[in-house]
Amino acid sequence: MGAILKIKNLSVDFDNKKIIKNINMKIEEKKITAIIGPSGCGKSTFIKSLNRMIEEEKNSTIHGAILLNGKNIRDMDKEQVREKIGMVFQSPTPFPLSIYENMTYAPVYYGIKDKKQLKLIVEEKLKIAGLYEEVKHDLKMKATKLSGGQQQRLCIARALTVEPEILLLDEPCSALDIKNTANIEEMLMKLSDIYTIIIVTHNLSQAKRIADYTAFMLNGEIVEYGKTEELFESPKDIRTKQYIDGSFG
Amino acid sequence: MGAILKIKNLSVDFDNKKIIKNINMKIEEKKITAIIGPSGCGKSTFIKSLNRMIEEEKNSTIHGAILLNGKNIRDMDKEQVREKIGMVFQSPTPFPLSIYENMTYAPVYYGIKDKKQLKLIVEEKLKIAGLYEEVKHDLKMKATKLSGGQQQRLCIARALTVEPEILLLDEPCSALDIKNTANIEEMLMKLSDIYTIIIVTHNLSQAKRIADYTAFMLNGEIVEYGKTEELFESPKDIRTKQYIDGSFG
Amino acid sequence: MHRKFEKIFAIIIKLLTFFSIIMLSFIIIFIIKESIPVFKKVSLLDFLFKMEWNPLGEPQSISIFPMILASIYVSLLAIIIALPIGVGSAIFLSSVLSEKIRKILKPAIDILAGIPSVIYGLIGLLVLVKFFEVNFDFSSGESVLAGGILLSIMILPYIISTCDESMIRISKQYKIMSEGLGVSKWHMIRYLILPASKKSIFAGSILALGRAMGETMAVMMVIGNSPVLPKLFGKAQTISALIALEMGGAEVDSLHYHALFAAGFVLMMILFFINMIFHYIIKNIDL
Amino acid sequence: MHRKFEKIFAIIIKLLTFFSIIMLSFIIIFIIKESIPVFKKVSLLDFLFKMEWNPLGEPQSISIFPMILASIYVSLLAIIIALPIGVGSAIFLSSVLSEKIRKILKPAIDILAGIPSVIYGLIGLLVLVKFFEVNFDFSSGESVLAGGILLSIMILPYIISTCDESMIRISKQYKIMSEGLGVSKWHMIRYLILPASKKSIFAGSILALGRAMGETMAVMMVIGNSPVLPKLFGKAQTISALIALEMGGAEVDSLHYHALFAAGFVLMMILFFINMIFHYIIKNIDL
Amino acid sequence: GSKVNSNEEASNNEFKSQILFKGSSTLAPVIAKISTNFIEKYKTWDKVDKDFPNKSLDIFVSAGGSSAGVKAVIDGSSDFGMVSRSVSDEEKGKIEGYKEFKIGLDALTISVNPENKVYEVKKSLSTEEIQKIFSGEYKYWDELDSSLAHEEIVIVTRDLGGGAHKVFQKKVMGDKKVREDAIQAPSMGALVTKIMENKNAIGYASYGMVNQNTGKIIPLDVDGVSPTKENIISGDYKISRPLLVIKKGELLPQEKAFIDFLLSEEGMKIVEKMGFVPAK
Ligand SMILES: Nc1ncnc2c1ncn2[C@@H]1O[C@H](COP(=O)(O)OP(=O)(O)OP(=O)(O)O)[C@@H](O)[C@H]1O
Ligand SMILES: Nc1ncnc2c1ncn2[C@@H]1O[C@H](COP(=O)(O)OP(=O)(O)OP(=O)(O)O)[C@@H](O)[C@H]1O
Ligand SMILES: [Mg+2]
Ligand SMILES: [Mg+2]
Ligand SMILES: O=P([O-])([O-])[O-]
Repeated sequence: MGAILKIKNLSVDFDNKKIIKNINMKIEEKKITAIIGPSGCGKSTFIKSLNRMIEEEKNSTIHGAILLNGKNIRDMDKEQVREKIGMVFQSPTPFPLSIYENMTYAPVYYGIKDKKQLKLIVEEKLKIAGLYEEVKHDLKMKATKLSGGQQQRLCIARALTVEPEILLLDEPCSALDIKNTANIEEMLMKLSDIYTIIIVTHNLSQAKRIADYTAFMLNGEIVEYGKTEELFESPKDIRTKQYIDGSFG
Repeated sequence: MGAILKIKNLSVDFDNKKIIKNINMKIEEKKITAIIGPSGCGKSTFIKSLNRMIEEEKNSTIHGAILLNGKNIRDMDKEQVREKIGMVFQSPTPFPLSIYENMTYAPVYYGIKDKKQLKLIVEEKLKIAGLYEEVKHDLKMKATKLSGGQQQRLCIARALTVEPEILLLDEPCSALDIKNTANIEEMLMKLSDIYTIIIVTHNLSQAKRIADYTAFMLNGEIVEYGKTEELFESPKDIRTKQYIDGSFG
Repeated sequence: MHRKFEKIFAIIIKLLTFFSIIMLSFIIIFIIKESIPVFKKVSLLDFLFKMEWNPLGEPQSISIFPMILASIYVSLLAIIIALPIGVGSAIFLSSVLSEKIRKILKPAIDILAGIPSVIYGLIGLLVLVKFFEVNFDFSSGESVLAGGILLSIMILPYIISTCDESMIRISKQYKIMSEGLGVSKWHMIRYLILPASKKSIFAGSILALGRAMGETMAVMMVIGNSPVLPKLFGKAQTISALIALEMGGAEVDSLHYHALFAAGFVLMMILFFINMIFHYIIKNIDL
Repeated sequence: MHRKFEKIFAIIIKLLTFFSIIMLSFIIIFIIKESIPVFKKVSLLDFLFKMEWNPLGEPQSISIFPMILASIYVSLLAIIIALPIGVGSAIFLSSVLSEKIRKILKPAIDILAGIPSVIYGLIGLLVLVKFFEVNFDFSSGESVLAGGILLSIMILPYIISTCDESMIRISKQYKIMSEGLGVSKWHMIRYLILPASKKSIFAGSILALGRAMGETMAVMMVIGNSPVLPKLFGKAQTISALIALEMGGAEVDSLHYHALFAAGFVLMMILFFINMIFHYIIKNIDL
Repeated sequence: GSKVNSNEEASNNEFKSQILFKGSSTLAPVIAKISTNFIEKYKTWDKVDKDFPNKSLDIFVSAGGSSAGVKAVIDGSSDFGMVSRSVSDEEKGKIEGYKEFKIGLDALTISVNPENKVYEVKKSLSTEEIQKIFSGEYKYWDELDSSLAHEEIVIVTRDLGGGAHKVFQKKVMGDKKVREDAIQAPSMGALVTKIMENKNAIGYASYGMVNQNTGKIIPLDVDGVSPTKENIISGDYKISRPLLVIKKGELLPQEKAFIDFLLSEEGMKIVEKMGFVPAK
């Protein structure tokens, strides 16, 4: 396989403050790539650039190119880009609708009308995200009433309903307990047979467990990027080593 | 020392669905108590009961008593309860104001008018939460523009401005990287000289690292509660053991 | 101490509210007080449900059933016309147009609220009524329909203003999530913004309904002011037109005068009940 | 396919918007068209800035400077009075009152919007004007002040409705966080809800301003209708009162008639500019 | 309380600089306009007459209907009453030293749209025909005269409680009622506009409005008498009412000065301009 996504000289400014600084990177197809790095270093900004979500921030300016299968995403329809590159945001924000409506929101758009089919999708994706058992009797409840972790799982399930080629996950397990985290990780590893996955995580052991490739980001730059084992076991950059060794417990 | 908080027969229902089931518990003064348990088991609901926040959910009914220094918190002023028992919510939600205004929001209420003094407080608490260096030049920026982890640290700093006796923290490190997590943990251990701290976490090693006492919650019940080492090393209940052993990595 | 300031602030807010409640009560009480003499002569039921209005005739008859129907008919018609147009325009303004064009178009729409009703009435008379006469061969174009159409234009800015502002807020909050799902703007509008703006749409409709029921001059000029049972293509007379038309000539403190106030009181009550029903509906829709 | 439905939906929304823009343009064009003949006889500057209005005199003079000032004066006065009361009441309704009482009080306030202006005018005449005459020894109570006060009551529901709904939304979103800090309701109102509702308050004010400028009948009855420079305690005449008062008597297609439309056009432009300024201010406040 | 007393005393002894008018809403704008001119011309009383003190000139006009005007004069709450109908003997009996000044006449013409050929076919309508038209007995124009088109007659009236309609009711309709679905125009201007805009409309336009819109609306004769100034003043044309200013007791000198101005040529010109037939 090869690189499904090529990032060339990507820079992002907010109000002329450089947040992402000239990143060059290739993302391998059907692999899991983890982005690690301290809070505020630009991880979210970076992955938001990958499906052009960053353009919605009004004070941003973007330079460089991102090629999806060799095609610049800037030359594509925004919607098309996002259909192909799905995303789960860092802060889980369900729509102020019922759980069911949250789940059918995208499928209805993609042309699925049949009630039975919709129900199947809702069920399937909620099961993958490990939420189905908890909410199967409350599908009509407002999604905003769910617990923090439940909301996060709902958002993951919602992103899966789009059936994207690439899935961007911004700290998808931050509000989850071990069991659910394990569920999600298992799911991601299964999904990587079909999808390309990019995951932002502050949990190094998570990156170790599931990622094929890992990138370490610091102050808007990719300090080091490579196979996960190599990066964790023999980091080439002193800063990477320091960051990993800061780890404990 | 003794128990600063006594929880007697606490039950919470949402729309007649039992979420918290008859909890009895004593919280030790100037110690860190961790609440662990799977997602959706009622952890947030439980700690929201401790400072009467749960009463703001309209579909809730609450039974039982919570005694703060022997006094039923139901007989106290809500505001007074919350002045004494501060809280950091699971989803970090800064007010749609500037960072500075977020930080001075409570101090202004508690009577601090002097600009210099306010500035000192803002600086001090932001430093404790490890956010000061990152935002010191952008104190007038809208807080909603901060990164996920920055928002979480801001909310912790904001809770500290109240100077409560008891601090309730609902997964305060969920969006934080290792370094910042370490910072916060260090801070909490220091604070436990003065404050009583109750922390909800899905990170077992975090509980092990910092908590004096740990309670394991399942389906709205406290399955086991005791010294942290005892609970982790020789759990009495089979379910506790299963939950802990589910741990990995 | 800061808490002292807070007390003062609380007192000010309470005072201001007290003020508006005082005004409200005062106006309601005034209208009720001026209405009461009528009900010493005519029973409330007769006043409400009989057909004839002839306060100066011998024997006097004062009943406003046709006007009640006409008021409700014309206003609801106006709402039915204005609601889709208003909500549609609000959607377009808030979610489709660029900020730049929006900033010009919005104030332009807002001025619709500021055009004096005489001018609306005149336009209605010269254009709308004429149009019906010429194109539909009405003997005279004054009709409930003309009133409804004219009113719908007049209440448009109230609906648009109330919806647009909250739609912008909702769109700001959820747009990113929705776009992250690769869904089009139109889908977001239909499945997210519209359902989430229900409350604002209702609030706008209620405000507009009040405006429609209270409006006088413009309606008066295009509806014919005949106190007969209203038909869509027929003439009618609304309560507010009745009041405006006859208040000038009614002798102060005469039965006629009091009857006009009583008509105003009835209008108030109708509005109150319709609002209550609206509030009830919205409460039950939004579970 | 669903996308087809979506296309239809988009077309409907666009059509509806198109409708309202057509209506808007039509009305504006109509007014402009009817105004133009005036400016063939009188220069725009003379029309705007000279003092005398005497369209039937010999020589004719048609200038509306005093009315322009009066319109602005009375409406701004009304806003100045109504804004604090309205915002205060909205705060009270949304953040202090229990849901139950709110559900009764809100529809009651909304009916204020539905009371016909004649009745407001009459109350103004019988109560407000009388009050000034008796208590302040005015030779006659008809005055800008009376007009401003009366108008402020009439526009109150527009301000309250627009603010209240968005305050409830904001309070819902942040109340829990605020309460978690042990802060009182009043502190939250002052330091969180008020600053976050700025936009709604502005939107409400603009709507109310439009209503105030366009209102005719009620103002006409209490302001004295003297085409002199307005003073707070003196008589004055607003543009809309001028139009309503003279439109009935003006010969169609006479200069007088066109001059009245031109006055309406000026009113529209004033409103437009004030709205633009408002929008500009709100844009720059909310950084 | 004491303030009111001192005020009353003052008005008894001192020069009364205010004049109050109350009554007919038809007449109110006329008196208001004339008083505005009067005030503009003189500003203070001493300019009217050297014997008067240097006090500001205040003339207040408030509308409330003719009957309210009579009532105000009876109970003394107003200096003058404005009445746009004849004052009954019973009312006169209640006013000591009754005085009345006829300012002018308000006449109503039965007018139609120029496109309506009725004025060619029937130059004059009889009272009975007018009754039949307005009461709805004739529904179509061809019922009035078979040569006319078979088109619905559109009746336009003023509000049925108002002064104008009262005159029409009394002088033409008698006991008969105007048909219910007649259009009630909110102002005389609207009534005239309607006649101008609708070719089947008929209504009672005021004399003044007809003169302003010659050619755009056509007044018909009534019982063979055409609505000319002479016929109206002489009383031959019957659909008219007097415009009166009434007073209880003797006039004060300053009041007389204003009434003189009212009845002067300048005053009469304004009466005519406002659409009425001046008394002189
Ligand atoms: N307002 C509410 N109405 C109805 N059900 C609710 C409400 N709030 C919470 N619940 C339900 O109560 C249960 C417990 O919620 P709670 O937020 O306490 O869980 P939690 O232990 O904090 O979970 P997590 O770790 O995911 O945050 C969940 O099943 C949730 O769906
Ligand atoms: N819209 C914006 N305007 C201005 N500054 C912004 C904006 N969004 C983000 N920033 C700033 O850009 C920097 C990077 O933000 P980003 O959200 O990418 O960090 P992150 O790596 O995802 O951090 P975390 O792990 O805390 O989520 C932060 O300092 C943040 O304050
Ligand atoms: Mg982030
Ligand atoms: Mg929780
Ligand atoms: O007020 P009137 O002229 O109709 O008596």
